[in-house]
Amino acid sequence: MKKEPAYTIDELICTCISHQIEDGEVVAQGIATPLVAAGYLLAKLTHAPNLTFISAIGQSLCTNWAPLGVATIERLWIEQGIVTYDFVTAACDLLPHFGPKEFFRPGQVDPFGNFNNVFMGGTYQHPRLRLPGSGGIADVTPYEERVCLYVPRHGRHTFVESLDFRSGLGHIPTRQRGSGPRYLVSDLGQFDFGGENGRMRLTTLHPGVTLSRLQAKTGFPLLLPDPLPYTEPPTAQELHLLRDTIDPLGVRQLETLRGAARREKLRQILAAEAGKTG
Amino acid sequence: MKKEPAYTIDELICTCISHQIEDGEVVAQGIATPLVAAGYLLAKLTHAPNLTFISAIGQSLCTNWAPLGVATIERLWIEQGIVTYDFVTAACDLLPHFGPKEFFRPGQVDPFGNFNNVFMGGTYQHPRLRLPGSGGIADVTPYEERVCLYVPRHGRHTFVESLDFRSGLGHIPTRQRGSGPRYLVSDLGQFDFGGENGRMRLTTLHPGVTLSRLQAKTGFPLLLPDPLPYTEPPTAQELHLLRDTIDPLGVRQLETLRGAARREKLRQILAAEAGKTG
Amino acid sequence: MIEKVRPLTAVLPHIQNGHTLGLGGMTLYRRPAAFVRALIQQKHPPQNLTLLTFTAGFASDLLIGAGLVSTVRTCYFGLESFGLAPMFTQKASTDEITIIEESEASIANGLRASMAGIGFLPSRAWQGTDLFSVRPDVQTVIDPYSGERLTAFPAISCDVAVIHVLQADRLGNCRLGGNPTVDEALAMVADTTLITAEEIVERLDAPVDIPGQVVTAVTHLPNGAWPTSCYPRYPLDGEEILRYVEMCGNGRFDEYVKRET
Amino acid sequence: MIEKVRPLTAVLPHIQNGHTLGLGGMTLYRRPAAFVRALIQQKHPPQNLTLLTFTAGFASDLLIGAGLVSTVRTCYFGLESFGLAPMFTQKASTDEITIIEESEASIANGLRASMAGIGFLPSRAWQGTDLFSVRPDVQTVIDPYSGERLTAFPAISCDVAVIHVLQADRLGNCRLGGNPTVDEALAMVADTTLITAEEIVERLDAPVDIPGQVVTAVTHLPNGAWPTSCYPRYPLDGEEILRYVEMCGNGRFDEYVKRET
Repeated sequence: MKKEPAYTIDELICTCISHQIEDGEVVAQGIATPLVAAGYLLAKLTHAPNLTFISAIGQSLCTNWAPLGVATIERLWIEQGIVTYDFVTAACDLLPHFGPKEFFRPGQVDPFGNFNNVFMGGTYQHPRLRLPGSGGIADVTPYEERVCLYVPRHGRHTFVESLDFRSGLGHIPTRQRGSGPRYLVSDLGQFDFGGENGRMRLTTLHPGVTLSRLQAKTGFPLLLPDPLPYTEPPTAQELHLLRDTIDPLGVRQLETLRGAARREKLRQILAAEAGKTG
Repeated sequence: MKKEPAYTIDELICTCISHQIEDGEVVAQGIATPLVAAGYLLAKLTHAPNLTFISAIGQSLCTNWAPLGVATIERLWIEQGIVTYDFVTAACDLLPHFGPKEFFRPGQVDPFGNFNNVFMGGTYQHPRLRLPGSGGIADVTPYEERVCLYVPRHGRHTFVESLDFRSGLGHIPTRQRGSGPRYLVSDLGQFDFGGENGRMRLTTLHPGVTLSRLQAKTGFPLLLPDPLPYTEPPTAQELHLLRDTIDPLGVRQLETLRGAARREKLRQILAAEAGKTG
Repeated sequence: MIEKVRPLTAVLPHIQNGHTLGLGGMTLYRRPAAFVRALIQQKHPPQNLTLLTFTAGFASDLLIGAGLVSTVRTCYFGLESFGLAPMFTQKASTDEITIIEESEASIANGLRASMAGIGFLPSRAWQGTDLFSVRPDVQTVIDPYSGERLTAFPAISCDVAVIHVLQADRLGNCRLGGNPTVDEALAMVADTTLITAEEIVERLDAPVDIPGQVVTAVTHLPNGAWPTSCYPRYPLDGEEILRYVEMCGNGRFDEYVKRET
Repeated sequence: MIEKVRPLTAVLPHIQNGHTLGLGGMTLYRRPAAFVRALIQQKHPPQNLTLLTFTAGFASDLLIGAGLVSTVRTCYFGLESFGLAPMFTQKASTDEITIIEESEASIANGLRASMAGIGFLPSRAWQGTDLFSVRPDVQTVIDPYSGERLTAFPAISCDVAVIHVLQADRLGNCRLGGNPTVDEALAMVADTTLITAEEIVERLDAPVDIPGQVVTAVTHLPNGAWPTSCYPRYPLDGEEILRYVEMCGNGRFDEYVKRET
C-alpha cells in the first residue's frame, strides 16, 4: 500500500522560499510565479509580518494580501496595493531604489548563477526554443544584492555548464555592483553560491532525493557538503497555511505540472474561481 | 476735468497676451503671474476655447477654469486639473514633451531676448539685488519654440544692453534648438524679435505712449516700424470678461502695483476672498 | 470641444504597412484584442508591422499568427500560467520575424527618453549581460561624476499606439481602471494614439490617466479586451485562452481567428 | 506593525549640524512651517544646514532669518504675489549664505537620478545659459546616438526631509491632499524622512502618495503648515504672510519669530 505523502514538492519549494525571507524586507515577484507568491505569503503569515510586495501585475506596493488565483490574480494585486505606479516609474525609479529581494525562474542556469530566459539551443536567430524573454532580469541582476533562483523541475536542460545566452548576471569577476544569486531551490534540493568564485554548492538535499539522481539531473559537477543534510520538511502549520489560507485552489502547482496535466489543473482553478465570483 | 480711462494698463497687457494665443494650444504659467493667467483665460473665453493650461501650482493639465484669486489660487488649479502630475514628472517629462507656449517676466532682458531672473547689479556672490531664481526658465528656453515675455513696468533697469546673468536663452547664434522669444509686451508697447540676428523691434506703441518716453525707458536703441502703429485697445467684451468674469478681484493688478499700494491691494483681495469662503 | 469619438472603420486605416504599432496593456490584461481581431480581419491588413509592447501576450500572438508582424519589440512574450505564446514561439525560430530584444528597463527608459524628447537615458540595467550582443545598436555612456559605465537606452518612437481603456470621454480623456502598465507613456510618445473604450461618457472628472490632449481618436468597443481582462469590469477568460492555446497546438490558428468574426 | 508615530521632541534631534535638510511643499503651500518654528526655537538649533527645497518660500525664509542655513539649493526663493522673501533677499548679497543655483530640471532630474541610484540624468535644460558658470560642478554628456551635448544633472542626496501632509497613518503612509510638488521623490531619496501630519489615522486606504516604507517617523501637527496652506483643509493665510513681510521690512524678524512660540 502506497504511503500518502505528507506534503507535495510545490509545498516544499514554497516553504524553502518562505524561509529565505526576512521580516521588513521588500520583495518583488514576476509574472506567473505562484510558487514565489505562495512562499512570500507564507513568510508574511509566519515570521515576516512586515513584508512589502512589489507585484509585476498592477505595479503596486502591497502590505496586505489575499489568496492566490489565476483569473482573479490581477484583481487581488490591484486591490491590495497601497500605492500603484505606472511601469515606467516602476522600472526606472522604484526597482533600482528598493532593490527588492526577488526569486527568478531561469530557463538555464550555469554553475556560477548566471542564467538565461531568452532562448535555448540553436542560435539567437534560429533558436531551438525561444523563451518569453528577460523581462526585468537583465535590468536588476547587474545591481541587486538579494537575487534568488528557483527551478520547479530540476534537469540537465536547466542546469548547464555553459549558457546559450546570459540574460541574468551571476557571479562573474567583471561584475561592478550587486551580487550574483545568493540561493537556489529546486525540486531536488537547496543550493548556495559559496564555492570558489561564487560556484553553486548543494546545501541540503530534499527528503527522498538521492545524490546520484541529483547529479544525473545536473549538467555540471556539484560542490557537496559533508555530511549531507536534508531539507527540513514543511511543518503542519505551514502546510495548513498554504493549503487552506494562502492557496486553497492550488495555483502554486501550475509551476510543477506540465502539458495536459497543467491545463487540466488550470481548468479546475478557473472553474472554482468562476463559481466563487459568479 | 480728467477723463476717466476706458481701461487700465493691466487690462491692456492681458488683452495683448490673449491675442498671442491660438486655439488648441497648450500654455504654461509660472508662479505669481496673474496677468498671464488672466490673458490665457481671456483667450479661452473668446477665440481659444480648446486651450489647455499647465499650471505651476498643482502641476495639472486643465481645460476648465475658474476666476483668479490669491489665497484661493491653489484650490482653483488643483480642482480644475483633469490630471495632476508630481513636479518631477512635470519637469523631466511633460514640459519637454508638450513644449508649451509660456509667458515669462524677465528681471532683465537684452536686445536679443536673452533674459535674467537670478540677480541684478554687483556680482553673483555679492549682488545688488538677488532675484527669486530661474525656476524653469533656464530649462525650457533652450528648446521651446514659443517663448514670450511680458514686462509690467517698462524701465531701463529691465531693458538692458547687457545682462548681469543669462538664465533665459534668447536669440543667440550658438542656440541648438527651439527659438528665442517670439514676442514681448510691456506697459508701453508690443515687440517682436524680427530684427537682424533676432533683435527686438517695436511693433506697436500702446495708446498714449510717446516714442521718446519709450526710448528713454529702454536701455538700448529700439528698432522701429514706419509708420508707427498703435496697439488696439481692449474691446468692451474683453473688458467685461476680465473685470466681471475672469478676475473680479483685480488680482492681475498685483503685477503692476508696487510697495504699499500692492500690499493694500493684496489686503483688499484677501478680505474679499475671506468673505466669500467664510 | 474637439470631438474625438470615431467608429472602428474610421480608425483602422491609421495603421499602415511598415508602421511601428504599440499595443497597450500587459500580457493578459487590458489588451486591445477586439481592435487586433478587426485589424487582422480586414481585406488587406497592414504588413511588415513592428510590434512594440511592454509585455506581449494574447493580442500580440494573434498579430504574429496572422502574419502582420515582421519585427517584435518586447521584454516578455508569453501567456503567463497558460504557457508560451504559441504563434510567437513557432515563428521565433524562423526568419519570418526579427526580434529586437528588450527588457523592462530598455522599454521604460526608451519611452521616458522619447517623452522628454532626448536621445537616451542612462541605466545600470544590462551591464555584464549578453543583451548587448543582440542589440549592437545600444550604446554605453560614462557617468561624468563617477566614471561608471552605464547603458544608454535609446529613445523609442511609435507610429500608432492602440490602448484599451475602461472609460473615455468625448475629448479623449481616459481612465485605465487599474494596472496602468506603460500606457500613459505610450499614449504620449505615439504619433497617433487610438483608444478603444469599454464605455464612452460625455465628460470624465479628474483624475484621468491619459489626457485627451495626446489622444487622436476614441472608439467604443465594449468587451474590447476579451478574452484578456478589463479590470474591474471583467477578469481574463481563462477558458478561452486555453482554447486558443489548444487550437494553436493542433495547427488550427486560422480556424480560431476566423471563428471570431 | 511598525509603529512610526513620534512626538515632535523625539524627531527634532534628527537634524544635525551640517545636514542637508529637505523641505516639502512649494512656496506658500503645504510647507512644514510648525516644524521649522520648533526647530528654530530649540535651545541649540542645528547650524550650517544646507537647505534643499524645490521652491523656497515662507518656511525657508524663517530658517534663513534665524541663521540656521549656510547653503541654499532651490530653483525659486520668493513669496509669490507677496513679494521677495525678505530674509533671503537680505542675506543673499552677503557672505552669510552660499547659493547652489538650481532650476526645476536640475532638482527634478537630480532627485530622479538619486531614486534610481545612478549618478546623473541627461537633459536639454541649461544649454546656452550662464547657469554653468555658477555651477562649475555640473558636467555635460554627449548623446551617443545624435552627438548632441546634454546637461548631466548630478544626483541629489538629502540627509533629512521634512514633509507636511494632510493625512498619515501609523505605518507612515501619507496622503498629500493635492499639489504633490516633488515630495514623493524627496521622501524616497532622503536618508531620514520625517512627516508632520494634520491628521493621523489608524490605517489609510489606497491610494496613498508616500508609502510608509520610505518614512522614518510621523508627527501629529495640526495646522502644521500655517500660515502656508494645507489643501483642502485650509488656504494660505495671506494676512499673516503680509505681517511677516512688513515686520521683516522693519527689521523685526527676531520679534516675529519670538511671537510664534
